[in-house]
Amino acid sequence: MTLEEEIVNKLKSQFGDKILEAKIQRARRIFITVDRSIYKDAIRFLKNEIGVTHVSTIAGVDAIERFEVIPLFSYKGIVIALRGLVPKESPSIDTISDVIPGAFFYEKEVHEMFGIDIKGHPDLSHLELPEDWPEGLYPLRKDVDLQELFKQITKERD
Amino acid sequence: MPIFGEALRNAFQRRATLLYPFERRDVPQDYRGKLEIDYNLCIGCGLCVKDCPSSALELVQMPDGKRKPRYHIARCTFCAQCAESCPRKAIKMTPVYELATYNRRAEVVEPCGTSQ
Amino acid sequence: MIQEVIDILKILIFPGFFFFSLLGLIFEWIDRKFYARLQNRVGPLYTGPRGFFQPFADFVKLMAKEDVVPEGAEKPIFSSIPVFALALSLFAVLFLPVYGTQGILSFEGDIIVLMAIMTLFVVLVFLGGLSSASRYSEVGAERSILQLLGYEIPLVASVLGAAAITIHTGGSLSIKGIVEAQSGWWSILGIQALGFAIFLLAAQAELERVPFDIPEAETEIVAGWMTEYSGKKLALLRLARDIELAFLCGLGATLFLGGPQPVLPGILGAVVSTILFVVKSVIVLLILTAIRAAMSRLRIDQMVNFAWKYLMPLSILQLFLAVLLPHIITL
Amino acid sequence: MSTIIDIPVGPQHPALKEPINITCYVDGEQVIGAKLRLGYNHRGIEKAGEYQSYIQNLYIAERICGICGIVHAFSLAQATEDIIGKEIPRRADYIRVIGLELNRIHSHLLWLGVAAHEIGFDTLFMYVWRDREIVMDIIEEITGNRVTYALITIGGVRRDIPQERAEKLLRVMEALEERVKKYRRMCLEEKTIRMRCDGVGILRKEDAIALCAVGPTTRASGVSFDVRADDPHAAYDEIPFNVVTYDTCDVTARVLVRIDETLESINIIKEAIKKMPEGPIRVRLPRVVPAGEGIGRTEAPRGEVIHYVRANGTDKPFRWKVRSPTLANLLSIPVMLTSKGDYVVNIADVPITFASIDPCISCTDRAVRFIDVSTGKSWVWTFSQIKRMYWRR
Repeated sequence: MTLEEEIVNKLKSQFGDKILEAKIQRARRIFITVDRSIYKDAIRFLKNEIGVTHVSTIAGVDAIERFEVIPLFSYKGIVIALRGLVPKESPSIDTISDVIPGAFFYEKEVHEMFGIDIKGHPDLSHLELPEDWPEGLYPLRKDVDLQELFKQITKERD
Repeated sequence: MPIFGEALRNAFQRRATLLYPFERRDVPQDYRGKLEIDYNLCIGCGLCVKDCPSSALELVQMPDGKRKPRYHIARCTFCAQCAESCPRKAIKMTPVYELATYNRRAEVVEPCGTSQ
Repeated sequence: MIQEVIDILKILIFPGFFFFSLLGLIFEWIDRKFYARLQNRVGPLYTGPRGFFQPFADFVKLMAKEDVVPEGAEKPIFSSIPVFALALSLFAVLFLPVYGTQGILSFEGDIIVLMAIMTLFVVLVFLGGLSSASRYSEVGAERSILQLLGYEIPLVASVLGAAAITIHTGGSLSIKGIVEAQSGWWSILGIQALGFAIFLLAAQAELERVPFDIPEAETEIVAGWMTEYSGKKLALLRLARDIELAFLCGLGATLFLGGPQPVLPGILGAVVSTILFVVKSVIVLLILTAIRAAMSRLRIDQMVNFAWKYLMPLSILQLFLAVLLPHIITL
Repeated sequence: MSTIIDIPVGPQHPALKEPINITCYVDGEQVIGAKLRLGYNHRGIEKAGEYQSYIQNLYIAERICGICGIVHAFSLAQATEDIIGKEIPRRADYIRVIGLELNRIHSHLLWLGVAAHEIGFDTLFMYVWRDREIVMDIIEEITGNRVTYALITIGGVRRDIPQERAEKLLRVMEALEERVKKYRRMCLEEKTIRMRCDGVGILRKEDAIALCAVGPTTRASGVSFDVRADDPHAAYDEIPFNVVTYDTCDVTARVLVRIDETLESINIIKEAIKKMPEGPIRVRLPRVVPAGEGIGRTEAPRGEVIHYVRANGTDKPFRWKVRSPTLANLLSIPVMLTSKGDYVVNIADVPITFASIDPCISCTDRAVRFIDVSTGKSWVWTFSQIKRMYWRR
């Protein structure tokens, strides 16, 4: 059994049907979809039981019908993408920066770009956007059009 | 202090500085410089315009009804994707790299040569 | 009457203010050019033959630039510092012998006055930095004083070591005495090598050049105490710096390399002596530039540490040597 | 009595030619804390990428970073190829490796020069940059441009390396190896360099792991983390090389890691030229990428680069996420810049410490801080306020 399969099996036996989907795309690439309720537990499990310490980044995706928060973990060369599903009605997810401190900036970025509330994050101020950025305008959301974004920023400034 | 020896040796070497506007270095053979569009070969398919990452190429209507790309030098990033995308190989990269100009109009290359 | 006019001309033109201003700018050019050559670059190139007029051009350009005084600055102090700095450095050069054994100003104990002037430079730097109301300037000012604590005593000791060779000619604390004492024997560098080395390092610190450019460390605190100076003020400050450079090179040449020894009598002799003086100063300058090229900037704590741990004992050692060795040789 | 003053370093500062602001809280000469502010250079590339085709994005990706552009193009191409699920020709893999390693050599030499400048050693800076030109020239010859290579395309590479160029490349590498060895000796033996680098900017191993540092920064703290070795992509699985680690955790270790890596890269290039198979250099892939997701990852000169691409069956990516190594390393900056117990950080150490992670803010992502001296109030001027001021004048 390869290491990839082992990781998937361990997660499945721990969380059962809360793991919505697990796919090994190719060697060293694992995509796992989990329910929001076990998102943080799964990451804690990854850290304590398997030994994952490195988070490469957290990719936020606005998948029209829902948000996805995808931390990409790196473990012995394997990229583990652990997708947490976030419904649009209540965009919030637990912080993981207390489990893996390296996720601090990435969570801030997800927050300011998608407006997903990161519960328990110590500092959700702007990371990259300027101070006078319009409140409630989250640039990477799909319903924010590029032209509209441009108009709104310039309007705000004049 | 190994740097002392090195420094003294360098003091008597030829300078490494290239006095640019007065001395020029040859550019290599396949250098990606200013685009050259052969408007006789061009069929106006617009693939180059579609692939250009910086909108340096723009399709314009010619008097004879054909569409040909107009080339904005100042926007060009010299990636040569258009040269690659062109099905008729009408676009070539030339080794011309001194493209700064005082004249804004000089940075736009209008399509021509379609009447032939 | 004629004597007075000659004296005034001496102070104003040669070998006084004008000569040394010119020398300072030329020295800056030599410094930049040689530094560039050591780095395999060309340095100033286009202004004049081989960029010779670059320092002049820089001066003229800065004079024409807008002069900004920060809002929070102590204006009177801030504005007067460049003038004082220039005045002080021009005053200092009057002590240097250029074509004879003595400068325009010469009296017993003038070396002590020179030491005091060199310390005053740092006081000006400190005041200039502190009155700028900028954090960078403030840090730079603090650093300059800290640095002074490090190099001042070795500097004084090395100068006193140079004065010690006058013991067998009767003992003197004047530049005139030192130059005259060096006329007979050229072995001075043998005994004085250590003192000369210490003097060079201390001069480097006084001039705030690598490795001791700590008060104006570009990559750390922008331009240190000079950060807020601009326009005319900066031009004057830079001119003062250049004259100070020429002054310290000249002082090194005078104290340790024999200075302008009167080899021939008359006008011709004066010309030869002047050339001798300039050549010797340039030698000192080239050594200073080479030091600048071969080292990286130290940290302030390392600098002070280095000065007290090594420079200080060495300077005292060389003082002993300078006092004792002539006796041993002549025994 | 001691007062704590804050010294702003950046976004306009001669030591930091990067648009980032570090506010250092200083007590005398000692730094007791540091705060970072990013975003002076946010260009919205990720959003722009959603409106452009994959091919166009390739060139935008290359312009994410002017120094290590090729790694971003590579990562995007790799992610896209993963989604399509098609292998690329082996020769293309080798040419990609050569491109990536040339990029690494030039970036590391550039960094060494900058580091020398930060500690006031301009002579070394000039020498290193002079010799970096050798690499730039050979890059120009191979790819057609000095900085943006436009070498990598989705499905392979755009230019072949013919025999005579490969031979020339080998010759250049020989000459360069000698130079780099000389610089290694200089950095080890020059007393003043060692004085400024030893024991400065300490990042302990456990901190490096916890803060997810990448690249030379983490390898200088004794963590063996190199994407080329762990997750072999392109032709790295066939080329033997060492992962350079040092465990003194300070700036010296980072200098040595980078110099040794440069030497290692020279060896990789030599090996790659030797092993390079004949064959095509690219496969034509469709413009429309099927729905799916892919991850592109490579070791940039500064550390791990990761691109996440989501495709939705059109010729434009649905989501393109880029993480450049500097963002991962920035978190360790406040740790390195905080005096703690015996570990003292001086103001003089700030530039070299910050430079030691090889920051590249343009990869990573506007405001000016003003202080009214009469009231001691400080505020940040926003773009709109500055614009208004401008119009009033």
